[in-house]
Amino acid sequence: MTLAILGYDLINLLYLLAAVLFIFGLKMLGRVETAAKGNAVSAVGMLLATVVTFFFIVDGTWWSILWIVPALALGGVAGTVMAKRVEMTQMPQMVALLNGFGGIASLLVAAADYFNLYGVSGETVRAISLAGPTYSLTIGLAVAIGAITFTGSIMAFGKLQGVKWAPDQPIQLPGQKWIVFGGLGLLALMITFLMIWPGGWPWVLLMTLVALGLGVLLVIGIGGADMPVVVALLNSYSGVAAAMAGFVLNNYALIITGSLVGSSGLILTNIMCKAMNRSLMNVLFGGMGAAPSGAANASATDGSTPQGTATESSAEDAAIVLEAASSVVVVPGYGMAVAQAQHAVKEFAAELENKGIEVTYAVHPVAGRMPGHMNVLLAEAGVEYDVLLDLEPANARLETADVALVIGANDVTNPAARHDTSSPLYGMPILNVDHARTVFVIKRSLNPGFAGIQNPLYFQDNTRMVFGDAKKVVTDLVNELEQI
Amino acid sequence: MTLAILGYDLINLLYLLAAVLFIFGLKMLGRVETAAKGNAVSAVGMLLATVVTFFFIVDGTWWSILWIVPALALGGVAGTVMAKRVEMTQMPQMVALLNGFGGIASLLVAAADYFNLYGVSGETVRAISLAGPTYSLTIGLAVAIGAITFTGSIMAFGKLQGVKWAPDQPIQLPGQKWIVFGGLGLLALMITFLMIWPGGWPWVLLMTLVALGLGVLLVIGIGGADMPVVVALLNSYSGVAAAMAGFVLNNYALIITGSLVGSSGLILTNIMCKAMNRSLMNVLFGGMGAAPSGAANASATDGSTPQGTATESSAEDAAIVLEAASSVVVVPGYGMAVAQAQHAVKEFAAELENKGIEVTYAVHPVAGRMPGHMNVLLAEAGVEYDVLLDLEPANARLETADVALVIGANDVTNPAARHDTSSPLYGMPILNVDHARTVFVIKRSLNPGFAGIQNPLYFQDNTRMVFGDAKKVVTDLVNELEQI
Amino acid sequence: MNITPLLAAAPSPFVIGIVVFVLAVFIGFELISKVPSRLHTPLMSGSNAISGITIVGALLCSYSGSVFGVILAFFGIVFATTNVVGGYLVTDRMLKMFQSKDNH
Amino acid sequence: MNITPLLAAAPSPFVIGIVVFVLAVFIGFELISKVPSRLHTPLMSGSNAISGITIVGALLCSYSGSVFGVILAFFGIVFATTNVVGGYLVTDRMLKMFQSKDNH
Ligand SMILES: NC(=O)c1ccc[n+]([C@@H]2O[C@H](COP(=O)([O-])OP(=O)(O)OC[C@H]3O[C@@H](n4cnc5c(N)ncnc54)[C@H](OP(=O)(O)O)[C@@H]3O)[C@@H](O)[C@H]2O)c1
Ligand SMILES: NC(=O)c1ccc[n+]([C@@H]2O[C@H](COP(=O)([O-])OP(=O)(O)OC[C@H]3O[C@@H](n4cnc5c(N)ncnc54)[C@H](OP(=O)(O)O)[C@@H]3O)[C@@H](O)[C@H]2O)c1
Repeated sequence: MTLAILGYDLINLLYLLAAVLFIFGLKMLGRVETAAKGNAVSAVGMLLATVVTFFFIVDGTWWSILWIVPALALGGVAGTVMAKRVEMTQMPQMVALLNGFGGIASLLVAAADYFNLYGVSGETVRAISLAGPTYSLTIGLAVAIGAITFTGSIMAFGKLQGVKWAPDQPIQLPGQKWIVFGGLGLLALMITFLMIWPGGWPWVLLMTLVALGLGVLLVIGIGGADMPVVVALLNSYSGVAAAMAGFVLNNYALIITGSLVGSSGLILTNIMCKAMNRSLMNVLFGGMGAAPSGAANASATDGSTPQGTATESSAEDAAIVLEAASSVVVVPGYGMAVAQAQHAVKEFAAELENKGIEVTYAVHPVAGRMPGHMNVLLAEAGVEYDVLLDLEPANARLETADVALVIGANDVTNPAARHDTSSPLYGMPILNVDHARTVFVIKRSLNPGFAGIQNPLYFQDNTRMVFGDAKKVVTDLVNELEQI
Repeated sequence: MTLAILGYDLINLLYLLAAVLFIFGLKMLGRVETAAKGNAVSAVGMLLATVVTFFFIVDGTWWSILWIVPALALGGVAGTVMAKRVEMTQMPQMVALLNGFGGIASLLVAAADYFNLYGVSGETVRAISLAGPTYSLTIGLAVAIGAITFTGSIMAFGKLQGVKWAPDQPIQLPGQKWIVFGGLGLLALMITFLMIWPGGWPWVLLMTLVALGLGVLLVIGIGGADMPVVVALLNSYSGVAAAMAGFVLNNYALIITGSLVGSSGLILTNIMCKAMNRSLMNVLFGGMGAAPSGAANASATDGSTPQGTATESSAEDAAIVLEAASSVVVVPGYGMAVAQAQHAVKEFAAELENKGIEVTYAVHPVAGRMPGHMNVLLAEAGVEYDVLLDLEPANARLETADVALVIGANDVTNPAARHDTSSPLYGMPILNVDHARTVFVIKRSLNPGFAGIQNPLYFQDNTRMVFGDAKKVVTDLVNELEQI
Repeated sequence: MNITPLLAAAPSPFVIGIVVFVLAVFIGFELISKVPSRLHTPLMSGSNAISGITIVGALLCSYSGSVFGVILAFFGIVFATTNVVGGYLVTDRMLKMFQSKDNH
Repeated sequence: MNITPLLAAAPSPFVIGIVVFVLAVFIGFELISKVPSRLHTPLMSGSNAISGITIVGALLCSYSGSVFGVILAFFGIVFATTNVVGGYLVTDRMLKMFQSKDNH
């Protein structure tokens, strides 16, 4: 007895150590210099928690390795293969998928504990009743949140990946809001039933089904481009689901770590929303309501019809102006990612640098379709970290730049965000490319970007449009520069 | 039984609520705009925790109000009287005294629980043994830390108050370091004894005595001017003592709150050390070791002999120069506090403002002898909050100021801190008064300040010394200005 | 097929205490950062008042047990209450000084 | 003169769980602030890996009880392990991209 208690004590102290490693890991992940190390620190914590638990289990029931080890191996191989195979540009959907797995795992843990308890004794109901109503409550919450996280993440994965069962456009059923609230109410009701009749296992299955459906419904109504924020939020949910599973098992490792992820994920969601100038509520309630949801309603929006005339130019002319400049700021956007133009851009910059021209990159926090999208792509192409400028230094640089070269960016350069209170972008901090001496914009047409509104930048006197696919135009520029 | 458990559950949830209020309160205390509210929030938390406990106790044993209520009343009256009577300039010693009370309270709690347990049963030793060695461990820690906090704080109080049994100078016994380490070792030994023989109550009393002595010894070796940092550190200790008492009683309110204070107090100590350019270690080990400990060894220090000649001036001449200025920066220091010149300074500033001259105050973080010393004094005299400049804005202002008027400040204006690597002040951020067009310094002599080193500022071409008591000189200035 | 050991797998109160202690220590560390120097003294005094939480412990020890224990607890209540009441009032007085003049 | 009620005054495991939960929530809130945008995706992915802690729960459910329960736990382990392993590796890959070129 004494020894057993010491055993639990020791295990829990090691769990606490793991939690402390997670705390340090998360903190270090928030700073560029320490991020990679932070990830390693948190991985060590996870290894510790897993190994401790494994030996605890196997020590008691050695035969359980017969199925535990294969399960671990299966998951380990699957995880490794997925992580190695995925392309850099598919990171967001990968995170979404893995997050979904975390959600369903918490669901399974809660259900497994319930049915284990159920299966143990002839006097089933009494056994579960003994655990008290809080047991049923946390079973219900873990199952519901886990299931919502699972299908929600899978939908987000689908939309980011562009598969056909998950259309990019938001799909709103008639009265969707009420269906969602109805579903949540139903879940609450079923959890209450379970608390009153803890032996009613069919409720657990039914609850799972309803929550799975709700997860789909919550995310299907949101546009594909909002998915990064949705994934961040679902990540927070998966933490809460793990914490609830921790309540079910009375396990502090799960409770502490789950709530850490739950709250820090919420903060991260908030930070990401702010960078996109949207409110957390807007996202929390599943994107239902006000804001225009992405490109779908682009043509319907007022601002989408061109105002004034844009001046067209060619790669040849652009090359001449660029060659004469002494400081060039490249402003990449979603179009560069679509065209996979990052390598061409790197070549282009090298060409200019050979000629003694200073090239920097102005990276807007929400350029592209995921946070850090441009950083990842440019890093992949081998662009040095120190020429990537964040919003503020980039704007300082743009004030004195000779040429701003906008490559497939649109919303993040829209000057209407600064002064036009009627613009949906109003208030979002933007890159002031219009302050550069000359602006070249590479895109295929005058069509709007993600927000679905026209960009007055294109009709300014000092702006020249170079129409075409980003990769093609930049390659042309490189050729022209070589010839000069 | 069920009801009783619900009772403990409810109480613990209310304790948790109190802890949350403390967390918010502490956070709000760190910002000027919210500080007063934060103090109120945390007071509400304390009221909640106390009232809940009171009713829990009285509900079980109503007759205990016969001594509980008088005790509460006594403490309440004493606290109120002390808080109302104390003068603003005596705040630091007041905090030290109260902190000592907190320390002895935790000591008494641990001892009371021990002797309660002891007194309950005939089979004393068995009763205490049952509680396990961790019980004895935490009893020992609570008693030791509580006692050190108590006498340490009382010594700090004495030094700050200037009473004769606590001399301002650091008193170092021969081999003091070893006595201290020996004392700590002795304490550890006695705690171990108690863990092995939990019934050995004499150890508890002996331990108390040794720890009380150690508290005196730790603080007596530190100079009076270092006391604010010592009090901050002892405050952190008193939190840890409360947490240890929490372990003794298995009470989460005490554990959470105590460790909150313990760790946040340590951070605050660290911040204060940084502002004074000293290392935490230097303070943690009781000020033993390297740094010169205050004014005591002033005359012994190399730099204390004047270099070059200082130019003397009079209040009359100073008034003429001041009258011709358009921007004057007042730099208050410890001398202003000693002379109680803050009201005269306020009058002086009003006089200048009447003449259309802009007056601001440059407040160094460690000017005076406690953090915020100058702010408290000037606020008392009615100086508006927005003309008090922190280090950085003050230095920006000094660059363009016509006159810098240094009133009883010394170390915080020493330009040697910027470039003389051999100076004990080297590296401390200072107020660059020497960058002002003209500098007037009001002090009684060329004697050094707290750090015991000479100030090259006084021998600069643009510096004029006005010798005399700060209050008298400033009053003279007011009179001169009225006559102009 | 015995589930009880797992359900009963609660650590001892002491270890739970350590878990709670460590978590609260982290909160304390994160809470305070970049406090302007003029708030150092009020912050110190305010958190000193909070450390008076030991008043709860003193109350809990005061109602039964040995006579000597209750006497100790009596003085514990007196000192802790002085700390709490004095601490909050003094902090409040200090902070009032920093407020705009209309409040005077 | 009965001391037992006080010594036994431990709250239920559920309430202890709530205490621990609330404290950890505060740590999570304080931990993340002002993350540069280029770290948003790695941070999301890294904390997603941490939420795979549910692997511990899956292991604890997997060794006894009902057959159905153990089957559920089996899949729980598979999914949680995929989350953990995939999550840490993906995060590491992303972060490697930001490092200076000598590491390539
Ligand atoms: N980063 C995030 O986390 C995130 C997440 C969700 C939403 N968003 C939103 O996404 C937007 C990002 O702004 P952004 O400026 O990067 O992109 P954007 O405003 O969406 O504009 C991208 C532009 O690229 C052009 N383009 C598309 N394919 C191209 C190709 N192959 N070659 C050249 N050009 C091409 C498009 O114009 P043409 O059709 O004329 O070529 C389009 O106007 C913001 O509104 C942001 O709020 C960002
Ligand atoms: N603020 C804190 O929390 C704190 C805590 C501990 C230590 N310290 C240390 O204290 C020092 C504070 O710097 P400080 O510049 O404010 O003070 P200081 O360097 O100690 O200098 C004070 C000066 O005031 C003069 N003085 C004394 N009584 C006077 C009177 N009645 N009238 C006019 N002048 C008088 C003294 O010169 P005469 O004798 O020539 O008049 C002395 O040189 C720093 O070294 C700091 O590290 C501060």
